[in-house]
This record gives sequence, structure tokens and C-alpha cells, in this order.
Amino acid sequence: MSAFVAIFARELKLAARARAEWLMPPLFFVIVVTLFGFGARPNDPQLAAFAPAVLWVGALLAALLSLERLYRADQEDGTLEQLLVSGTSLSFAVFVKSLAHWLLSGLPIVLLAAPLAAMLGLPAAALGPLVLGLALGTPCLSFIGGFVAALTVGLPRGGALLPVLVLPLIVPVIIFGAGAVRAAQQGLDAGAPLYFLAAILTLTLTVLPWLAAAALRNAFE
Amino acid sequence: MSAFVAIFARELKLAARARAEWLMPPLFFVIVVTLFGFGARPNDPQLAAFAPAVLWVGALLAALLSLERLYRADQEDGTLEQLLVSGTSLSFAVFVKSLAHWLLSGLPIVLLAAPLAAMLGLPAAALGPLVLGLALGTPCLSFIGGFVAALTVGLPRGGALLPVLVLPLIVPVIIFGAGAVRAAQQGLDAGAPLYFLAAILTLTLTVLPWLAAAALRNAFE
Amino acid sequence: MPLLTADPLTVTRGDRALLRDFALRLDAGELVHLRGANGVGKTSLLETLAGLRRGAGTIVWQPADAQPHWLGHRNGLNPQLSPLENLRFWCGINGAATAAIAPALERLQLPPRARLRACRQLSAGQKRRTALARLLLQRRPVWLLDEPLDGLDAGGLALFAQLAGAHLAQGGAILMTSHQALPAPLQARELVL
Amino acid sequence: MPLLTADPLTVTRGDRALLRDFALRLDAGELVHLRGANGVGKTSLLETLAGLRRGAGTIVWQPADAQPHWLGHRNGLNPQLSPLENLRFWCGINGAATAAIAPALERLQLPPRARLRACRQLSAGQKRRTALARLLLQRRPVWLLDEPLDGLDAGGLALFAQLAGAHLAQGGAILMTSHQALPAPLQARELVL
Amino acid sequence: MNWTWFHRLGSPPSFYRFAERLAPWLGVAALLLLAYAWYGGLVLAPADYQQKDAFRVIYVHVPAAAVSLSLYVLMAVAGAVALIWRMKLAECVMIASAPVGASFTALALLTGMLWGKPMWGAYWVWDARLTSELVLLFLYLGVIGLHAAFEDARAAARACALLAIVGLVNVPIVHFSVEWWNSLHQGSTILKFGKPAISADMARPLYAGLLGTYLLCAYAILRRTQNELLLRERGTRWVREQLAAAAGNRDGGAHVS
Ligand code: HEM
Ligand SMILES: Nc1ncnc2c1ncn2[C@@H]1O[C@H](COP(=O)(O)OP(=O)(O)OP(=O)(O)O)[C@@H](O)[C@H]1O
Ligand SMILES: Nc1ncnc2c1ncn2[C@@H]1O[C@H](COP(=O)(O)OP(=O)(O)OP(=O)(O)O)[C@@H](O)[C@H]1O
Ligand SMILES: [Mg+2]
Ligand SMILES: [Mg+2]
Repeated sequence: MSAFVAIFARELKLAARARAEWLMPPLFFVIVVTLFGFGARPNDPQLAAFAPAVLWVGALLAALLSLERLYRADQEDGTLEQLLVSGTSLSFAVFVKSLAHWLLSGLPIVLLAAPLAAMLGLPAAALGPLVLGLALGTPCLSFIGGFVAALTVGLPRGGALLPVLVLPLIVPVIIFGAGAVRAAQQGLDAGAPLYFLAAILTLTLTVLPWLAAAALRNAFE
Repeated sequence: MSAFVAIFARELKLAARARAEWLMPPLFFVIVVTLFGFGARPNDPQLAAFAPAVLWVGALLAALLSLERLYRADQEDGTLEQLLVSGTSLSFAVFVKSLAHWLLSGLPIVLLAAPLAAMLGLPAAALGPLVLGLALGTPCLSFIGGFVAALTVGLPRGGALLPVLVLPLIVPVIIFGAGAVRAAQQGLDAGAPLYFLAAILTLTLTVLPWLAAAALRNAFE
Repeated sequence: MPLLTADPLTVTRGDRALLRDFALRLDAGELVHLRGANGVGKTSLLETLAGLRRGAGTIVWQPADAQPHWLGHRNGLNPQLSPLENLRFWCGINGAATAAIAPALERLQLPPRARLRACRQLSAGQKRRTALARLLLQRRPVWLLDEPLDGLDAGGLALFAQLAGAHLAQGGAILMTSHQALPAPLQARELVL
Repeated sequence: MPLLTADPLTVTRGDRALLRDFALRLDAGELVHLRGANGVGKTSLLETLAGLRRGAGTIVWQPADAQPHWLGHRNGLNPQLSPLENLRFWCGINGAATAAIAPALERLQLPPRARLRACRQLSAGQKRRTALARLLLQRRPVWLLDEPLDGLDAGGLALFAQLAGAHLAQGGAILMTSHQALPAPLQARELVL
Repeated sequence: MNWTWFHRLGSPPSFYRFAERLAPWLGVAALLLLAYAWYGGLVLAPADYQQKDAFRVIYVHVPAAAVSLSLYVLMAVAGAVALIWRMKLAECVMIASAPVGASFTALALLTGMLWGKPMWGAYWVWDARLTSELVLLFLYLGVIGLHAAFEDARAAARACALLAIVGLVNVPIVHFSVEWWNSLHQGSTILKFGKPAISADMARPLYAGLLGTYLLCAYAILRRTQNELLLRERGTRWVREQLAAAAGNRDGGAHVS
């Protein structure tokens, strides 16, 4: 319990310390979505058709942004060493760190998605499935991303490897997430893809922290 | 001259050393573009209309990937200190490093763009302006990105700040780059936006290395 | 019954064995000073004993699940957090009482202002003192220290001698490396690699 | 004519002045050993002299555009590159001849195998020896060294004494910090902060 | 030409006192002008024959939009001065104008969106003018974020100055966007020199509003600059004297603690 509080509080404190940092993932999200608006024809009506893809890819990239530092900073300053030697449950620590990552970079995106989607011209009926889908999908991003961050932390220049490893793993989440929005856009039932997302989330939460802990132990060499 | 060779060779060597690293930006580019295929409706004819935005934003994000490490690694191991004390021209070093960054992360994308664009259904007439635009625009990404990387290198957690500072600065490049492709798609002349890109590139190459050098000197504090 | 026995132990780096079938025994109350030329494998040996590096052989702790205190080249301090915050985190992780933090920093004579400053703003010696304060927060019989004297001034060395002496007197054991001679009252068994 | 004069010099960290109106003079052939308790400002002073940190006051080099050799806590070695590659890069940057690299590494007794290994795989002392080898690649009259003895074994200390002695004999000057006593034949002017 | 006034103004204590005297006048003038503009615009001016009452947003939107661009230029120029002459006052002016500019940019966006709903049928369209104004907001936020990330005030100011200067490229894009791209947003009429294409009883309050908003910005920036100066120079004698004087005023000079 005290370990939970300690790890969680530390992550929040670090984000608060670099004062503007917690603002960055949502800001990045907004800017990426804006860039798409720029790249497209002005007033393109087709933008709405692409809104699900743009929003989901934007959310994914915003989460990716802060993943590299999830364990690398701890490895560089020796905190990871101390965690390994101290005999605390590493999978538990991984779980808490991923949770904090979601809170800082996933949740703001869930909250921001609805206004941005409206800006992209998404119909109101699709907003519910979008937000629900992101609420189920962004924790998957944090946990899958955390696992890959653990895999690459020991590598000399793992930073470049990370996004390339994360993206394919994340494809199912994107397919179902964007699928739910598209179904709602076309007046169909968005239930099925959302159930799939919930299933992926359950699997992710239960399995990945253990694998990530193993990866961290291994990465130390 | 020998400084040029030394810095340039070192960057290439480092990329070659982390064997898979030079593969990462293009791979990331391919994956992001593919994700849009997933996020969109299967066989969506509108994909072609959206292709310029997807390709340009993909290129930009792929360049962003490796920017943070451009100076941070040097700062952490003390190489930057040595550069500052040694009295070599810092703006020259910045120029060479940005050039190497472009060679490693920009050029592969220029080469990859045509086949990917064809996959997205871009008409053949638009391929020329796309590739030419990327050839002019990706160096801008490397140089503007290098400037921002220099601005944030001294910061405790500058990594999160970097993309948020780069993206707005890069907007003109995206506008003209995607604009050229769109003009060609519609059978119009793509010359004007490409000239604008060339002008931006000239400005970028001549001014930013000096500003980046000032930023590096400043960031050291 | 020794607190730590490694016999035999092979320490490897890459595909090269640095130490082959090495034997080590650390008794309660004993201070072992590991010496040897640069690159002979002292750091690698300590890391293997701490469980950070895979080695071949048997390492037996007494009791079997004992955890050592580990202090390597890296201090294990987050540069953004102050010494107080870093130690509080460490206590939370290890279930130690935070009440011991202030006295520990006091004992290591970290100036009060430095306790609240982000660690990246501390001098090398101040960081080292903070890292040493961690050893006082929780009683663990075995200390594995890699060059703990680096960066300490004369006062710091005396402090170290005092802490280490107290730990040994309470039945603890220390295995440490240092290229310097150990500070005055400490009596060590030298182990040359 | 001294090689380096700083008079007056104010060294600040954050909004705190560590040293106020400090005066320093470094003559040819002189070795100044900077001493002082942890956190007193030795590292900050050296960084200010090296031009890495803004200070207030006047620093005069002789000749005016002279560049010192600088060696701080960080060795300035890329961890992915070998010692040879790192030094070759350094030579390229500074226009020094690469022919001096092999003799310099030889002189610092870096084992041949270690010269080709990535620096991240070197021991602490091996990295430090590589960083010291850099001082031999180009003649620069002033050396500013922050705790250069850290991590060196007994043989390393003797080597350092030899290098430094030769540099001083050629009319160079050294300003260095160390919490240890300097190795045997070196004679230093102590400057206590 | 005699430059001593310039150097005197550049020194923090004299600038502080200069601002202390000037700011109240600016504040009062801004208030009066804005009061007239809003009353004239929201009550007196006739409804537009096409837009009905919706056009009245103009009295907030146009001044806010104009100021958002001008303040960015001010910020970048102050930044350049700070870099070139290492002038502390210019650093403070630059940092002071960033949040003011960001607020007015946000206001221009917000009022534009509210106006867009009745005019274009949507709060937001991906139009060059609108998007580049959004980018302007990001640039302001970038400067603010970068400033917050540094510890050392001078290093922060120099870094922000460099960023602000590079970001200057966006300003002409915002301004000329309506000419360079075919845009939904209307072209320059009011902010153009020459004969404006707007009726006089609509125009008068608008110009008053513009001037009032500029004065309000000047007021805000002066005050923020004063704050920044106090913060930067805390520990110097003139700041202690200022603070002592201020404390004396507040307590009616009755006691000294
Ligand atoms: C979010 C939406 C909007 C944004 C970001 C925006 C932005 C701007 C900006 C930046 C300017 C100043 C341009 C300059 O000084 O060069 C401006 C001026 C103006 N805007 Fe908007 N605007 C928006 C919506 C609207 C709407 C819906 C209308 C009315 C149909 C409108 C009417 C005007 C007018 C009349 C001017 C003055 C132009 C002149 O005569 O110079 N704007 N706007
Ligand atoms: N991958 C590898 N393959 C072969 N040898 C390696 C590899 N990695 C490290 N080494 C060697 O192993 C040794 C590591 O030594 P270690 O760091 O344990 O030395 P140490 O005794 O602590 O030295 P120091 O006194 O300098 O701290 C070094 O000689 C190093 O060159
Ligand atoms: N931003 C800051 N504000 C105030 N004081 C600071 C700031 N940053 C660092 N300091 C203090 O300045 C001093 C820096 O000292 P420096 O690193 O120069 O010490 P040193 O003499 O090299 O010490 P050591 O012997 O431990 O290496 C420390 O006391 C540190 O706490
Ligand atoms: Mg070692
Ligand atoms: Mg020091």
C-alpha cells in the first residue's frame, strides 16, 4: 500500500515539478489534430469521415511521447537498480507507473476528444462511442507502451525502437476504437467493437505488468 | 573541414552502431500511414483525398522521433561541454548534425513516399510534387527541429516540451507541402507552393544554425 | 554462519569471465575492502552479488531472503526531486519509517537548504551524502558499496568511518571497493582481485 | 605574465553567490590544488572559468583566445563509441593530429582490448584514463580538471603524476580539485575555498 | 540626438517608477474608451442588414484579433532587443506580453467561434485564417511553457526570445491568410488603411474599442513588467525600498514590523 502511494505520488510530483509537462500530451494531441486540418483542403467535408482515424492516431502518438522516459530516467539515475535490489514487487511497480502514465497522458485526451471531434465535424451521435472507446483504449496504450518501454530500457538507443515496437501491438486497439466511431457515424450499433476493447483492456491489465517486470529484470544486463 | 567529417562521420557511425536505428524513422512512417488505412473505412476512396495530409504529418512525426536525442545524448555524456570549451564553431556543428539527421531520417522518407502514396491511391500526376515537396520540406523539419532540440536540451524534462514547440513552427512547411500535392491532384500548377517551400528551406538553412548555437550556449547554464 | 557466502562464483561480462570460481565469505561484523587494478572486475562482482547481473555459481544469503543495501556509481537519486523527497520515496518502496529521514540527513551533515533543493543542483559530495543517508533508513545486515568514498571531503570520510563502524558494531557486514585507503579507525580485511 | 587571471570573479548558482569577488592567478609551470568542503563551490568555479557557466567579473587568458583543456565529472565520451573512436572525434573537432591517439592510450595503459570496446563497457577507471588521454592529444597550456583522480587505481595515480609533471615542466599550468592528497612527486599550491 | 532618456528608462528602478506613474492613466483611458465602445457597439449602433445583431461580436472580436498579432510582434521585438543588447527590461517586457497576448488570442478564437455558428453554420471550419490563429495560440503557449521550464530567469528569457523570433513567421500567415487562400473569413477592410467599407455609426465605436483594447494591453503589460522586475531584482535595494513604501501605504504607515 505504501509502495503504491510512494510510486504514484512520485510520478505525479515529477510531472508537476516540470511545471508545464502535464500539459504537453494534450497540447500535442490538439496540435496533431490541427495539423491534419491544415494538411487537408480548407473546409473539407471529408474531414469528418477521417475524424476517427485522426483522433485515434493522435491519441496514440500523444501517449507515445512520454513513454520513453517512463523507465529510462529511473535507469539513468540508478532508481531502477534500487528497485531491483530492494525486493519490492516489480510487476506492482510497473502497474502503478503505467497507471500514473495513463492518468497524466491518457485521461486528458479522453476529456479533450469530444470538443476536438466536434471541431472535426463528427456527428453528435458518434461522440459517445468515441469517448467511451478512448476511455477503454488509452489505458491499453499506457500498459502496452509501458511493456515496450521496459523491453527497450537497457538498450543503448532504445528510444528509436520504442514507437516501432509499440505501433503494431496497438493496431487492434485502433481498429476497434475507430471502428466503434465509424459504426456510430453510420447509425449502426457500436457495442461490439467496444466489448472487444474492454476485453483487450482486461487482458492488458492482467498480463502485461508481469511481462514488463520480467523485461525490466532482463534489461539490466 | 576535418570538423565536418568528424561530426558527420560520428552521427552516421552512431546510427549504424545501434544497428536497427536508421531503419526506425522510415518504419515508423510506414506504420503511421498504414494505421490510417486501418483507422479509415476499408477501401475508402476518400483516402486519396486525405493522402497529402497523412503523408506529410507522418513524415513530420517520423522526423520528430529522433530529435530529442540530437543534443541530449551529447549533453549527458559531456560531449557538449567539450564542444563548448573547445572553441569550434557551434553553429557549424549544429549545421552538420542537422544535416546528418536529415540524411538519416528525412531522406529515407523522401524515397519511401512515392510507393506509399501510390498505396493510398494518389494519382501519378501528384507523385512528383509530393516527392519534390518532401525533398524540400524534410530538411526544414530537421533544421527547425534541431533548433528546438537545442532550446530544450538543458531542461530537466525538455523531451515533453519539444514536439509541442516544434509542431507550430512547422505548420508553414506542412501547408505548402500538402498544398502542392493537392494542387497537383486537382490538375493545378504546383509550382507556387514548391517555391514557397524552397524559400522556407533557404531561410531555415541560413538562419537557424546560428540561433540554435545561441540556444545551446544558453541551455548549458 | 556467514551473512553472505559465494562459493563458487563466476563473474562474466559479455562472453568473458572476469572472475572464475571465485570464493567469498562475509561474516557478521566484518568489513571487506575489495581492491584491484582498474578493470579487474570489482564493480562487476558487486553487481553480481546484488543480483543486478547474472553470474554462474551459488550465492547464499543468511537469512535466505535477505536484501542488501546497494550503492553503486549511480546514487539512485532522481535529479528533479529533493533529497527529502527521494528518501521518502525510498522509504515508501521499502516499507521503512519516514521518521528516520531527518535524523539521517542530519547525521550526514547535509546543509538544511540543500535538503530541499532538487538533487540536480547539489554538488557531487552532497549527492553522495544523500545516498549514504539511505543506508541508515532501514536496517539491512549487508552493505554492498561500490566506491562510496568518491566525492566525499575529509569531513565526509570521517562520517563514513563513523557510520560504517556503528553498523559493524551492531553485527552488520560491509563489502566495499575503494582505490583510497579507508578512513582512520576502520579496520578492514583486504581482498585483492 | 600569468596564463589565467580572474580578478574579481563572482561565481553564482541560482540566485546565490557562492564566491564573491574572488581573485585567482595561474602562472606558467604552476599546479594549483583547489580544496574545500563539499558544496563550497569548487566545481562551479571551474565551470565558470571554462566558460560553461555565466559569472560576473573579468577572466583574462594569455593569449587572449587561449582554450583550456577541460575535464569535469563527465568524461565527455560517447558510451556507444570506443575510446579510439571518441578520441578520433575529439581530434577532428579540434584539428589535432590523430597520430597522437595510439601513443596517448598506450601511455595511459588502457588495455588494447578495451581500446576497441564501446565506452559503456569500460570500467570507471578505464573511462577516466581515456578522458585523461585526451589531454595529451593537443598542447593547451592550461588544464582545468575537476576531481581527475576519482576512479583511478594506484597505477593510475602514478601515471597522472607523471603526465601532470611533464605538462608543468613544459610551461603549462594546472588548476584542479581533489579531495585526496595529490600523488607523490607533484608539488601543488593549495588554494582553500 | 540625446539618448540619455533611453538609457535611464532602460534601468529597472527608473522604468518601474515611470510605469508606476503612467499605468493609472492608461488604465483609466482604456476603461473609458471600452465603455464607450461597448455601449456604442452593443446598444447604439444599428443592427446589420444581413447579420442582424450577430455582427455585434465584432466589437470584441476585431480588437482582440488585432491585438493578438500586435502583441506577438511586440514580444518578438522585445526578445530581439533582449538578445542583442542583453537588456533586462526587454526580457521582462517580452515575458510580460506572452500571457496577455495568449489571452487575447484565446478571446479572438472564442468570439470568432461564437460568431461562426450563426454566420457559417459551424463553430469551427478548417480555414487558413482560423487555423493559423490557433497556431498563434500554440506559439504563445510554447513561449509560456518554455519559460516555465527553466529555472534561471535569464536563461529562460533568452531561450524564449529565440523561440519568439522564429515563431514570427506565423504572423504574416495569419494576416495574409485571407488573401493567400480562398477563405471563408472575410478579408481586411477595417484594419486596412484608406476608406473603410463600414458605416460611420458602426465604425466609431469599433475604432474606440480598438484603441481602448490597445491601451488595456499596454496597461496589463506595464503592470506585469513591474511585477517581473520586482521578482528579478528582489534583494536589491530599490526593490526593498519599493516594498517598504508599499507596505507603509497599506498599513497607513502606522507601525513597522
Ligand atoms: C474562430 C474563428 C475566427 C478567428 C480565429 C478569427 C480571427 C481573426 C483575426 C486574427 C483577425 C485579425 C486579422 C488581422 O489583423 O490581420 C480577424 C479579423 C476580423 N474577423 Fe475574424 N476570426 C474568426 C471568425 C470570424 C467570424 C465568424 C467573422 C464574421 C463573419 C469574423 C469577422 C472578422 C472581421 C470583420 C475582422 C476584421 C477584418 C478587417 O476588416 O481587417 N471573424 N479575425
Ligand atoms: N561486453 C564485454 N565483453 C568483454 N569485457 C567486458 C565487457 N564489458 C565490460 N568488460 C570488461 O570488464 C571489466 C569490467 O570491470 P569492472 O567495471 O567490474 O571493473 P572495476 O574493477 O570496477 O574497475 P574500476 O576500478 O575501474 O572501477 C572491464 O575490464 C571491461 O573492459
Ligand atoms: N540553483 C541553486 N541555487 C542555490 N544554490 C545552488 C543552486 N544550485 C546549486 N547550488 C549550491 O551550490 C553549490 C554548488 O557547489 P559545487 O558543485 O560547485 O561544489 P563543490 O565545491 O564542487 O562540491 P563537491 O566537493 O561536493 O564536489 C552547492 O552547495 C549547491 O547546493
Ligand atoms: Mg568499478
Ligand atoms: Mg564538485
